[in-house]
Amino acid sequence: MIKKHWAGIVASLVVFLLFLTSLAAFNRVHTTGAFEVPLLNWFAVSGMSVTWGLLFDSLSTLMFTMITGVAFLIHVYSIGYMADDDNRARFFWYLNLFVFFMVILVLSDNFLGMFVGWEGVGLCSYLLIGFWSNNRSYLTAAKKAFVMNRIGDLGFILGLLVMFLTFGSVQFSEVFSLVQQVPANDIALILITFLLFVGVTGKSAQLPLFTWLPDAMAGPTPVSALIHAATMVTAGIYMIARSSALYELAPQVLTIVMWVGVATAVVGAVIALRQSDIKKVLAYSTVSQLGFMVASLGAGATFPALFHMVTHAFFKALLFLGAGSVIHGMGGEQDMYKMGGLKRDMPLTFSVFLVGALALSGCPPFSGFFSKDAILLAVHHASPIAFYTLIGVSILTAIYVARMVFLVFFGSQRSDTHAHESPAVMTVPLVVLAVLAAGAGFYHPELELIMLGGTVILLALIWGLTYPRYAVKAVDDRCDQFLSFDLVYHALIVTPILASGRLIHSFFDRDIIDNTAGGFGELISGLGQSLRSLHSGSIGFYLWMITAYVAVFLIGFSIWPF
Amino acid sequence: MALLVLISLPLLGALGVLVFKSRLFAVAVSTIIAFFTATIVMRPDLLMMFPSISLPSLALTPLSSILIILTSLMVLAIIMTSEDSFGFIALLLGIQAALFGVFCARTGLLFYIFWEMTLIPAFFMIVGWGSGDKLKIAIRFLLYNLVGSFALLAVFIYLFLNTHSFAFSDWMTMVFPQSHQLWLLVGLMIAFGIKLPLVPFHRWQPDTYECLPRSGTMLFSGLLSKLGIYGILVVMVPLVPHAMLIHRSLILTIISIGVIYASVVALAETGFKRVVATVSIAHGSMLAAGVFSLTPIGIQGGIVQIVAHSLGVTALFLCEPRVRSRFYLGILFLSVLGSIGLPLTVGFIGEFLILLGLSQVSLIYALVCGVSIVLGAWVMLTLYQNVQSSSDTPIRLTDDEETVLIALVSAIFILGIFPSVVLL
Amino acid sequence: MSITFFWIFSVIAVISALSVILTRNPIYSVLSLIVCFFCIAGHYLLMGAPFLSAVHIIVYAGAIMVLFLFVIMLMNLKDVPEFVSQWWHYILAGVAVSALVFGVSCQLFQSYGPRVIGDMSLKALSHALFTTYAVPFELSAILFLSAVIGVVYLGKTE
Amino acid sequence: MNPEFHYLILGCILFSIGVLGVLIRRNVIIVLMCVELMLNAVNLILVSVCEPIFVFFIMMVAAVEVSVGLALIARIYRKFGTTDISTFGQLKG
Repeated sequence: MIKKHWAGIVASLVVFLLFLTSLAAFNRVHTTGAFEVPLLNWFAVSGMSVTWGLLFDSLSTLMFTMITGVAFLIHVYSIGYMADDDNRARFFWYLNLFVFFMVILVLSDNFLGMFVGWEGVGLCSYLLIGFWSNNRSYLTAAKKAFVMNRIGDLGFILGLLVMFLTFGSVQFSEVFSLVQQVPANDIALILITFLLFVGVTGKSAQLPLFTWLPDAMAGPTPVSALIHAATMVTAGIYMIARSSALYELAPQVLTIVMWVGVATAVVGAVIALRQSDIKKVLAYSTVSQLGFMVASLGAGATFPALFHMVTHAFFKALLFLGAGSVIHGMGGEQDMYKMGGLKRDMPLTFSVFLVGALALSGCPPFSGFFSKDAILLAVHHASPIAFYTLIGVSILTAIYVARMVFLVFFGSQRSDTHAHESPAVMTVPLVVLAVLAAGAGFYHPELELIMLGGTVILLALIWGLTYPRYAVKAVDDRCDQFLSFDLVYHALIVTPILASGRLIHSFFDRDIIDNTAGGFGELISGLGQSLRSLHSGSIGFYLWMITAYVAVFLIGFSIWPF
Repeated sequence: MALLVLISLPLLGALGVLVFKSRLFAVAVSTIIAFFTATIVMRPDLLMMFPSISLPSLALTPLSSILIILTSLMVLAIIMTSEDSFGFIALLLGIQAALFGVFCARTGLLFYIFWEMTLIPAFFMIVGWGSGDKLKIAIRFLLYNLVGSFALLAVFIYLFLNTHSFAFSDWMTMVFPQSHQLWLLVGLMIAFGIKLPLVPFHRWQPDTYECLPRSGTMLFSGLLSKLGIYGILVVMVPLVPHAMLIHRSLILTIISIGVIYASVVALAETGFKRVVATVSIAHGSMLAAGVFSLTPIGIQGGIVQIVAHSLGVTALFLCEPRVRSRFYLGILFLSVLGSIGLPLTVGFIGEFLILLGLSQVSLIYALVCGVSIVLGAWVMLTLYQNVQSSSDTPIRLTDDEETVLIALVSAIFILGIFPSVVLL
Repeated sequence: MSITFFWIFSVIAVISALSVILTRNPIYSVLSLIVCFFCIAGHYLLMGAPFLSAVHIIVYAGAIMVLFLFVIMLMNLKDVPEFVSQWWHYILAGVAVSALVFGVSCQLFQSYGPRVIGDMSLKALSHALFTTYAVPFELSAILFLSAVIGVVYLGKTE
Repeated sequence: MNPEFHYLILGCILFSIGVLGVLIRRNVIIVLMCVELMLNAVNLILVSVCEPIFVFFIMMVAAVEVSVGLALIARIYRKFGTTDISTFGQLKG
């Protein structure tokens, strides 16, 4: 047992130790305040230097604790989930590496260090999405995720360049103190915040760079839970929250941020309505929920965004792991239309999944209700239109969640596979997460009775109305290509780039450059061919030529006015 | 005097290799050279045992110190992993001597002689050990490079006629008229642009890299292409700073287009070596862009990128398709990461500084060159995945290759975390 | 006195040179060339270079011309057409030679000026040969050696 | 008139005769002799401007040239049976 699972156990223990550290740091921050741990002087050029340290303050320790906590649970879950995979050790290696980079991301005391973690988690995401490397389409999905993230990262790094040029530093402390002297609406500031936000759209799967996230579901389910739901994709939220001092001074950019968030929330929710793959539904749901958080940040409300990020981490990880348990039980099947009636076979999974689903749809008293409520309130202050749009998205959320639950757990069994409940090593983390997803909201028990009542009535209505359609009849309304941004990107960006590559390769390189260079060669060799006839081989003729040449040369020199 | 010894050591080594015909001897010689180089650079005071003949025409600058250490280590790596015959290794050592000469030369005459001295062994390497249509490729290589050399020679003759001296110090103190500076700039651009190579002078490079045996490709990409950027740094920037400054936006525009051009072409290329070669053009152009930004940070970035690209591309070529063991795939992936400039690799420091330098000129250039980073990631990952899912080749990595690869990849990461070694 | 000798030597030299190129019999040509060389040796004497004069006679008249004579007699040159046959060749040759003379004289007469009369004695010559020109002198020895080897190789029957 | 000019003119005349001979004679031995004549014309001028060392070296080179040249001619004669210059048409690549 231990021999078989040594890698998972060691990896989980490491993360658990990290979790304990994070608790200690959390405790210390809340008793004595923020502190820093210097690491190294990274590099110094022309008066600009980057020193790298770890910054523990309430924001970073919150992230630290959440990441390591969720990561620990998912590591434990993975021991069961990956039990039969031959490359378990490599899997846990990548997973640990991911946690390392994520910790670097949230704890760094400067933007460049954050960028290291930012790209590092992207790398681990690549490795884990393409973990089953025998399947070429998984590899393509991994590559897509990495490249699209890199587009965002380019924005991030350009933002860092402007920041370097404006403030001469990327240390949080220096930038945030210098920014106070910058006048509001300063163009550099707008540029910095906007470019950093481009980075966020990549990493946190916002419009227009969100299409990699659904494809990223190619990875093992624990990866989707950890990286593509709970932690990595929230890095963007963390980054905007961290640099809120900058964003506050650039209200135009905040408006953009909010509307991008709202639009993403809408698009994600609409697409999720028509998916057939359980993980794709959850992925688009993640996109949509990230849109909520970004919208909240755009409305200037950092706390609700972070709050929703934490509760989302719990309930979405729970949902993914629950889905993973279902997939595991169904022997790898991901199509919801081939499931059905699983609540009898997998009662424990069903109950925790239901908790997660209710939390996601924002049902009181689960955590999702409180955090979403906080976001809606904050957005209401900023823009009523955005507020009503998000209310609509919440309704859509409830619909697709209900559809998913009904299709998977209710109705009749639609395939021959006999599902079985997962082992304890997988269900215990599920239960822990379910408790967290249910109870995390009480951290912030600001109740508004209208909201509470309204939500309960609305949800009851939705679940009641969708029950016959999906639980009883299981209407097949799948449309996996629904609102496919991928097709558009492929037609407008990928294909033209590849085509121009081939064009340049065959036309510019071969036809123009080679022919120009070759043309010179032809010219010279043609000249040589014509001069060759002078090379008659007759000595007498050569003597004549020598004489004539010397004569011409000498006369030329005599006449030439030197 | 010590530098004279430095330059002649590889030549003696080449003779020895031809006489003894022993691989161990070749490795020993290049190890000795590497130690000697390190001694010269780290502890110049230890060299007092040499007769103190002062040779003003040879000297070490901080930049050339970095480059000769890089050269000696790379040649050691190449010889350790080379499967080619002793004639090849002798030529390799000959090129090493010429490279040392170029990096130490402080006069135009010596610079030019050593510059040309690299071409002859390189030509014979292609002709003797290449594959495919090697004679044609060798001649094309030689013609392209000779055009560059001719431009260089013309510039040097002009400089000699105007200063009556070959010493760099005399050249650099001279101020030339604006119109002449422009011509000097054009000549030097051709000379160094072909070597680097920059688009549109790049067409000799992919074929040559593909044709050469692996060690040759490592040498050409890792070391010989660095001559171009070294020339830009040592000759062009001090000589015609005003003309460069005046025409900076034009040059940067051309180079930026070249960066994108090469990256896009790399997407259309097939075959391991050709893809890496084409990406290498993009990297080289970007490196030049950093230098041509004419900002201290950009130039710094260029220098870091010399080391980064040299290590990265050598590791990549060493990783040409093999039996897909876990070690092979892992090390190939790490080399790919080094090549796409992931943070914590030295390539990241270089690219970041280059972009910073460019953004001091204009953010547009940084943006355009940055796009090539995205495209580069695309190309390199496609390449990696093609290797990952291709059919097996029967050749395994040998122990020596594994050692060298581990050393190269660790250097990439160690320098990425502690880059101050390669920052001047 | 020396002027008289100058004219005598000059006239004989030009006449014998012309007869070198104009006589049909190669033997006569060789003999005329020997006469011409003697005259040139006389000029050297007039210019105060007796050693050169002696060397000239030994090398040219004594060795080279004998070699020519030897080769000519060795070969049976009966039916060799001695002169070019087309008439326009002569015209062309005349034009070329006049152009050459014109060009050379333009160049030489511009740069030619009275020089310091140097020491052309044997002592001065040999001193220069073994100090300043020691290396070319040794190199010419190598040249001779290679010539010897070359000639032996060429003369060897297959 | 400067006495050196006399030698200059004499040298020029002898040189021209040599060139003329090279151009109008067909016997390769005579052509070689005309080359010797040209060399001597140059020697004469050099001595007149007091450069005896060069004369000395030219003589050496001339001796070498003649010996190698005659050896070549002998060889050619053995091969073709003639020394007529217009019959040698194979000196090309």
